[in-house]
Amino acid sequence: MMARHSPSLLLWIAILATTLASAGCGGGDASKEIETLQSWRATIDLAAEARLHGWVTPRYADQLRDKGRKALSQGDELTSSDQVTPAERDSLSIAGAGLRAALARLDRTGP
Amino acid sequence: MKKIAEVALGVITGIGGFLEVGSLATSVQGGAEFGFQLGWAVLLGSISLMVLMEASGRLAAVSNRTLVDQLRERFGIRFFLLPLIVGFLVSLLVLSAEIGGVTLALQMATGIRFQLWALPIAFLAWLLLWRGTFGLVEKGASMLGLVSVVFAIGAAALHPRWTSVGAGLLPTPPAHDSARYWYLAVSILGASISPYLIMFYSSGAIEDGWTHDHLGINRVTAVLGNLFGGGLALMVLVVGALVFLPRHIHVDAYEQLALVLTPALSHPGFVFFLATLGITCFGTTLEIALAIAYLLAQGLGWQWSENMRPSQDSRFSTTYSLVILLAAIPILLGVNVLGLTNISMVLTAASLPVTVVPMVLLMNDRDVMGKSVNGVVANVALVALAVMSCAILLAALPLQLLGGG
Amino acid sequence: MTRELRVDTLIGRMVRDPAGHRVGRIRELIAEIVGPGSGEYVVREFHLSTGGLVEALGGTHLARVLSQRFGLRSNRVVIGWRDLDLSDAAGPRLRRPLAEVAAALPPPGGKR
Amino acid sequence: MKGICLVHDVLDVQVVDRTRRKMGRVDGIVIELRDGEPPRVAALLVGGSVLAERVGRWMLALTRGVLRLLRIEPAITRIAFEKVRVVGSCVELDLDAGSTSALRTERWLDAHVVCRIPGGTGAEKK
Repeated sequence: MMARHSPSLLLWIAILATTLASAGCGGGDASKEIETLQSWRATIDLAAEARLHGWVTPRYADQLRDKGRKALSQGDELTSSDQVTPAERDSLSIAGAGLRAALARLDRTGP
Repeated sequence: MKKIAEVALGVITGIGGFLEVGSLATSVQGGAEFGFQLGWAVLLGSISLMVLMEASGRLAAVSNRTLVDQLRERFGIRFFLLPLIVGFLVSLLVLSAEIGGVTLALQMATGIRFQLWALPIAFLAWLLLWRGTFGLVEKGASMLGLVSVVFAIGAAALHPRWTSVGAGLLPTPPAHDSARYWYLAVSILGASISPYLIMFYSSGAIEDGWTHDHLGINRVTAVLGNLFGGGLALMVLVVGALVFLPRHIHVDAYEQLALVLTPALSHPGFVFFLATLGITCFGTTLEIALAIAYLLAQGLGWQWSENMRPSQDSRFSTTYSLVILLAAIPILLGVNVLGLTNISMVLTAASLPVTVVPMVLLMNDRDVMGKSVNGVVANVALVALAVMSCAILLAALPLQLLGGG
Repeated sequence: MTRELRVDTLIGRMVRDPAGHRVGRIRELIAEIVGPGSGEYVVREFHLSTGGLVEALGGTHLARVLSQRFGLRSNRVVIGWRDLDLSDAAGPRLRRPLAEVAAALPPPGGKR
Repeated sequence: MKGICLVHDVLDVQVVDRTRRKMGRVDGIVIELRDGEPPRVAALLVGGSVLAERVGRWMLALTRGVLRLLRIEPAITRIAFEKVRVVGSCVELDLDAGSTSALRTERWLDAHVVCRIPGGTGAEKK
């Protein structure tokens, strides 16, 4: 009786574990955060360029700006926490400054 | 000429939507992080889907029963429970992600938060299913889905080195982040080879009354349609590779995706991206909602047809109505749609064995298939696919842990 | 005296011979019409097999395809209705030793 | 039809009535044991709780629990085997689905839900 349920049981466990694992997978280490900040800086730069040429709507640029700011505040949070080494903190600050500058450039493209 | 047009129409409509939330997101992610290197996963995905669609269409045309019918009849309820539950849950997740895709397209276009679009979109989808016919869903979804050709135009405008694109079609080991590489490969495979598509396709063969005479059309549709769909997904990957990779943009949010066509096509690139995302996800929403209702109705022997009035198959029509509502709830609650998309694609890939392995047996069964049993080529392909799907199932959990973040 | 029994719950039950040895699990019941046009069907044969999990999942059919394709061994035993004692549905038994039962029947294989 | 394989050809197969209306699948088969005579194929069963019982005791308990919660009597439709006209890609019966309880849920949903929503009833969609 048990043997017949085992394939479905196994799959269930796999699905459950995968879901749980993905929920628990939050990242959080500094190098990953730096990459994220740099990625968002590039995104905001591209958005500023697109905005300048009128490729995208202001409404859409606002949404990207919000997402960029969210990424920045998450980066800042990690930078000011005591989970990072001083060297990591420096790199994080530089990456954060890059994103902040990009956001400012996007702001200057106007509404 | 008229004949060619007919076949072309058949190919286009037979396959349903070409791109959807999963293939858009995973292909851009693949291109952004690994350039053209993951092109093979797109190719392998479309060849796999080609094999499965051809087989399930042939099964339906020859035996006059859908894949789901056969799974229940041949393997009994104890086994059938597995594809039933797994297929239901995974398709429900994908359905949710598709609704998320439509609502995000609307958010980016209007500035109104995507959560607020969840119920209106669910209602519209439900209304179309309630009032429309199978032909409307099938043809509407595919015809409007042709808007995704914009990715081919975008890719061409960026002048990629086509030899490099071609080189990516052969699998090579990654130079960095191998866990992420294989995770994205599995996601791309999951986005291409969806069980709901196979259920939808084989039910469509019954809805459209296929017989032995349709075996040729079935083959042409499966081959050409998937080459076309796979080709478009590859173009998405190419655009992602040329626009996001040099800028080191990793995709963390759907909002980033809408920039991907702007360097190549400027403002139309933005508009057509949103149109592609919104329309293809909406078309797929209709198809998955139907596929889930087909799965339940066929598995349990209820009356079913999208061409009947809801009152004639009330269990079937109630099922798709409830399913759409259920899938809209996570979006209403503001779930992270990109995360939902990625997890659904990996789970889709992991769920493949429950459909593919029994198919190997069905397609070789003379009681079911008569003279149309699998030949050597189809068998080698199907068995290889079954083995691959089992390997993916085993790898999915470790990859999600190591490469999903 | 008559008694009703569910075929669907009988499937997969282990049949033992009079000495208590395992013979195989019930996988199939063959019914035949009593007289032309009567509409009444009776069970003539029970098909047992010794195959394991694969058969349990897929029924006899899957096992047959598998054994054809990959040469897996799966022994089939055909038991006539007279030889199977179903008075205890949870533990069906042969009324005679397997050797006598098998000799009394044509060889299996003519399923259709 | 001469010899039929009850498991392979009948169990789990789609059941249709004489107008080919789908009324469920063969979820169970009842045979009647008789002294000195071969067991008679008595009836086909259609119904969720029959199905649940085959899956396992846990599923039966779960189904019963849910039904009790919803205050629904479990419906098992018993169809005398004499009513079977053809065994093929479907099990075709010589009766009207409406004369059995197989479509109880379908009719309830139709009367209480579907009929009250515009577009639910009427002729074929066009």
